[in-house]
Amino acid sequence: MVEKKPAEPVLSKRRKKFVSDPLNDDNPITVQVLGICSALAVTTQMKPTLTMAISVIMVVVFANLIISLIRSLIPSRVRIIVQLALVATLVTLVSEVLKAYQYDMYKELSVFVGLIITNCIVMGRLEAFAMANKPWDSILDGLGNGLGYSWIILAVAFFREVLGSGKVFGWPVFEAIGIQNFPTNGLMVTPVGAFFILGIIIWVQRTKTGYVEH
Amino acid sequence: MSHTLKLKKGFDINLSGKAEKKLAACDQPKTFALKPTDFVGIQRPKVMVAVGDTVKAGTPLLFCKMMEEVKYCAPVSGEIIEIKRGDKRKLLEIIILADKEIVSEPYKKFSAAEIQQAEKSELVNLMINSGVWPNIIQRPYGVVANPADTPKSIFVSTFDTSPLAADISFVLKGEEKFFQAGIDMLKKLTPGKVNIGVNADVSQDTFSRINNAEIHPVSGKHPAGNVGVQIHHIDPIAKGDLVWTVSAYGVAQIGKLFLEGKYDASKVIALAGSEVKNPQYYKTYTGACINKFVEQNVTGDEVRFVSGNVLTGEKIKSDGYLGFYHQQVTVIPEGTHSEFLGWILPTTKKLSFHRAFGLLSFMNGNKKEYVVDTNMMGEHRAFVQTGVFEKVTPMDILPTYLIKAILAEDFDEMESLGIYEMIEEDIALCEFVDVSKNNLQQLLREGLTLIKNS
Amino acid sequence: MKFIKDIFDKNKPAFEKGGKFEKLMPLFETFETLFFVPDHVTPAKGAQIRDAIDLKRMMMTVIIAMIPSLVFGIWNVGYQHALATGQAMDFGQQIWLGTLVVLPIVIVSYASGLTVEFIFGIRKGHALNEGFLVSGMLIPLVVPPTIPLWQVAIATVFAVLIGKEVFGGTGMNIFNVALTARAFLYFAYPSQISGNVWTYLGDKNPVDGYTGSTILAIANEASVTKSGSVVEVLANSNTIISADFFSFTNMFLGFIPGSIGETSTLMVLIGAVILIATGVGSWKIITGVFAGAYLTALMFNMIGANGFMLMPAHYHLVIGGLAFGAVFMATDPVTATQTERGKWIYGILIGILTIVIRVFNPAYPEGIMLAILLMNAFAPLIDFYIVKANKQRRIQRATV
Amino acid sequence: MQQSNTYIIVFSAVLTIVLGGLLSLANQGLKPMQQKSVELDTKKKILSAVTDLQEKKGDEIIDLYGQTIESVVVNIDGEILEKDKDGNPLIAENIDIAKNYKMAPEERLYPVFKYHQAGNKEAVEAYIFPIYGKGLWGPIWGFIALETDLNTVKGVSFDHKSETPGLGARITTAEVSNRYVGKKVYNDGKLASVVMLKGENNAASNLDEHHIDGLSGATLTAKGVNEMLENYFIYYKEYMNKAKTNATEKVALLN
Repeated sequence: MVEKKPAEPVLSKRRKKFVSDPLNDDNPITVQVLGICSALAVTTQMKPTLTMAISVIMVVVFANLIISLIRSLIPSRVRIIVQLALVATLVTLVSEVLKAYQYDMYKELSVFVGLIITNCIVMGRLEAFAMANKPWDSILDGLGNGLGYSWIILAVAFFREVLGSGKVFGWPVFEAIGIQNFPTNGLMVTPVGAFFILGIIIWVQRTKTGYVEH
Repeated sequence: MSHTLKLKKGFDINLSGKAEKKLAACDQPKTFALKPTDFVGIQRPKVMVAVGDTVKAGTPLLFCKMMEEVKYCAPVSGEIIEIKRGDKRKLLEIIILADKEIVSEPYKKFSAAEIQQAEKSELVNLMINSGVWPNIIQRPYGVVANPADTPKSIFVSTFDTSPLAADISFVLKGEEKFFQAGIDMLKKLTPGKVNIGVNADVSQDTFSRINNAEIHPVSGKHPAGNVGVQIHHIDPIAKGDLVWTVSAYGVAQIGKLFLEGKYDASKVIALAGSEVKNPQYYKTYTGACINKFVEQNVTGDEVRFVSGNVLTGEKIKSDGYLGFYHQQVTVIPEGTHSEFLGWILPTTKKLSFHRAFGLLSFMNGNKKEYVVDTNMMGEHRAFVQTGVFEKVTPMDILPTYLIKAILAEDFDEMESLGIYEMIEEDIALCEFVDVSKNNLQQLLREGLTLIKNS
Repeated sequence: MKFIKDIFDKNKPAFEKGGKFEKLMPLFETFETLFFVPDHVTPAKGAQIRDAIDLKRMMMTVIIAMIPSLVFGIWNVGYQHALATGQAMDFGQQIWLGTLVVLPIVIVSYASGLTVEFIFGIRKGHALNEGFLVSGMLIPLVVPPTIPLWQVAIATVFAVLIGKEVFGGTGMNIFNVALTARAFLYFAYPSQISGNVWTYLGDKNPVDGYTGSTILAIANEASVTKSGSVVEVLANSNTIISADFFSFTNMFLGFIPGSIGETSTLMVLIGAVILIATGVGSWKIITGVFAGAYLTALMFNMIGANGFMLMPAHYHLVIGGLAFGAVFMATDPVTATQTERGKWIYGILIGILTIVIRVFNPAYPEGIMLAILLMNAFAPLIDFYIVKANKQRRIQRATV
Repeated sequence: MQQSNTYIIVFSAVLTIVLGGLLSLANQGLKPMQQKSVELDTKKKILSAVTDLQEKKGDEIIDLYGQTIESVVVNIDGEILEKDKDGNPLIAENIDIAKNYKMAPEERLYPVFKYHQAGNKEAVEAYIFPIYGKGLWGPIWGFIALETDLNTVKGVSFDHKSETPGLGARITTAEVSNRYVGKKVYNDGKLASVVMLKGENNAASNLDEHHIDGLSGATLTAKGVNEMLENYFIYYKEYMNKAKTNATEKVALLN
């Protein structure tokens, strides 16, 4: 009788790494420098940023899952176009849902949701991971990268909203602690401000991890 | 005689303590040394003698394993008393206790006419074995020339514009015939021209009457006398080119070898500098120990003895030895003092090429002689470009960019920015005026070494 | 002087390796070298003597050149205050008031900037670089007297951090530090620095009909609202104070509202003379900026599509920060072009751009700031072509 | 593994059908919600010119709108239009102001939203007019609500595309829009509009009922706002005159 190999735990150490690595050491934005465009454009406030973050997580997780499921069926010659078609479909779905239930966000994010299609993080994960790994692993990988992207843009948005508008999720923090007329920083409202915040995050992160550009 | 080359850029460092044009009577030093470190190209010296051996002037002492045919010979006759080595057994000095009467190795004599007719290979052979060959320097890199090469031309500069430099016309007085013979010899080494740079600012220059060579009058401030500057304007070096340079003294020495059949290392040197009581000329031999000349002849306790001039020379001890290529010993005050608010107080006493606030030396006119010590006059700083290097470099070269290329170890940039045209002495003035106090000569050598070894 | 030396010598061991304050060595060194030029001597090989110049002296020269502008600026703050509030103040009171306003700005600028520099100096273990001595004085001179002090602090920290340290410190920065601070203020807190009400009023009310706007703001608006020629509008502004408040002479001499150090073209020119005479500032850049600006303005005069274009060309040279920028900012050796020929191109382009931005960009009246920052970014490119030409000459020479 | 062309074609076809189906399904399924969202968005904006909507939810707003707003479309002469050129019924809420702005003023359609007491169409409380113009960098637009005297400003709301953050962009803040409340449009029957002054913190003596404090550093955006308001007061002049007469008639009738 062939002894069955014991099944790998659902969250084995190896799998945990799929989620944890992209959060810091292999962060898609700060280390791989992908998805910068949306990181600059949508991060003036936290609310749209959160919407964007959730959208990206959804797209990358589902795209990873589906591609992983049908990976053996996809003809290799047309795999990029297949991935693109799938991502485009998912993005359109997200966009439609937003339009129906979160119209404000839909208006604000408008073109940037559509641009998830060209977000290198999504296509990159499909090509680099989902095409060669099992569905569950792919889900975790997608989740990890989605979260890695999310926390960075949320961090950027946090600073931009606090400094640029004096608010967090639209809630006036400075008035709440008794500071009236907090002088908002106009630079933070412009994309240039996002550049600086992102730059500083990358700077701090690289100083800590000792990462060196090769 | 061709058109006068007028150089506008540059800076004369006018120091006090110029050597008076007279030969002082003085006993010859007891010891002489051959310092392999004087020859940039020598990487693996092989000593051919041992302590206790007796040698004659012109007896080979060592050669470099990279270029075995060229021999470096004893300047005087006597006994080898010490072979000094430094870290990692690096050969530093071979010291000879000189005989009272100098005896020379006998070499074959030629008449002026015979030089013209003799086989080139025979002449070269004599040169590389007798000790005169290291006078021939190859550009690029500024290393001892390889006898197997053929240079596109040969350059001789007959004047020295560096601070307190020995007057070459004075030093070579009476040696014109040897100089001419040397030029005739050099002419045989190149299919191109032998170019002689003469000082256009001095009338009746003895060197402008030399035959068998192209005479180029050059006028201007330091570094107009640098042979590198003259090459740049007369027959520049491109990648792959080889040019040889010989000092005026070297030419005369070569001529003397052929006409008299001996390696004569005797030379007239200048002892100069603000700390010398009686700055004047001395007749001695290459590699002389300087103690005889400076003893009782120096004021002040804290002084620095420099073999060579203050821009490119080397610090030596009071009983150190004169460098192979050097024709002067300069004595200046050591600058181990910290000056209160020295970075801002206005002064006319400090020499400066700049005119920044408080640096008023430009008001003194160019006749004033300065006493300058060895203080760095500031701290080393990050490289700040001020455009001043270009003002003291009379060549179509951008020293700032060249230095940056060296720092970046970018070979292509170094090449295209003209590193082949420069050696240390050509960038020395930049090092002097540098606001950020970088050691540019050392840096340039590192760049040259990088390229040479690549 | 001996006793100061003794103090340093006595305390030195504590800062040396293994000492109690080992990490603070850069700080100690900075102060020590401020009092005493160190006793370092030249290395054994190479140049045995060195020029008396050092970076400290160069930077001090720039600061000295700025002193006329600073002193005049201090007085002008008081003078403008007196005019605007209709008070009678004598010269001493004006200077005193100006000092009370300007001195804190200078102190805040230096304190915040030097703190950042020290932190980085200590982290990297090197002594303080003199570069900030100049930037720290430039920043107060390019801001209006009405600037809140905390904004000065934030802008300075931002400029040193983002404008300099991220590029690797002094000598490596691409953008002029003081201008980075100014630009930061401009984009971050535009309402304080966009050219309206630049006269220090304190708790007093201005006299009726007084406008504290800068000339650029007035000129700009006049051209957009098409309310007659700029010169006329200027002549009709602030007539409450004097009929020729905005006359050319007044603008040249600097008896007008504006940034602290920028109003007086005359004082700036005195600074320019100092910089050029000492060879610290490039006369090519300064001349280039003025020439470029003047010629562009002349050309616009000929086109004359709006009131601003029709403003006499020489007006452009005395209003706003053009002169100050040309003399003290454009000549920053680190961020300017480094080749001599490049300096001409760099200066002239700054001049042209300044006028173009002033005339065509209604939102950013101060053209010189953006023009210099933009050309800072292009300076390496200009140099690249000049250097390339040099290399080309070398190659061609070889084939001949 | 290299699949055959047939396989690729079949695979692509299946994929296209599956994905396309998915999309059209979603599109159909979500359409009602989306339409409602768009509608809500427009109505919210109109209402916000007269009331505070912060507490209200989507459905409540739509209800409130239905109860309190009556809309008509007029032309430059103040005549009420029922149908457009092609004979389709005109709905004020669907009119694209930006598109209309590109036409000559005489050809434009001008929606008017009448705000009345809930359920009682006669008891008009305010008139809301959409406005549109040019700021410094791009278009600016908004709504202005006038009280029944068609003279007193009841409220405004502005929006913009690309004004300078911190300067011109401040027109969207409540701080700025509140400055308009209570100001008068006409001075003795002559149009005086409400003008934003130059610079901030103007002396109180300058702030009469036709002038409000300006925006420091955003004189040109303020100028755009002023022009926009004045233009639209002129465009709606005929309609306003008619409405005023009606109102007085009604008052007379009631008396």
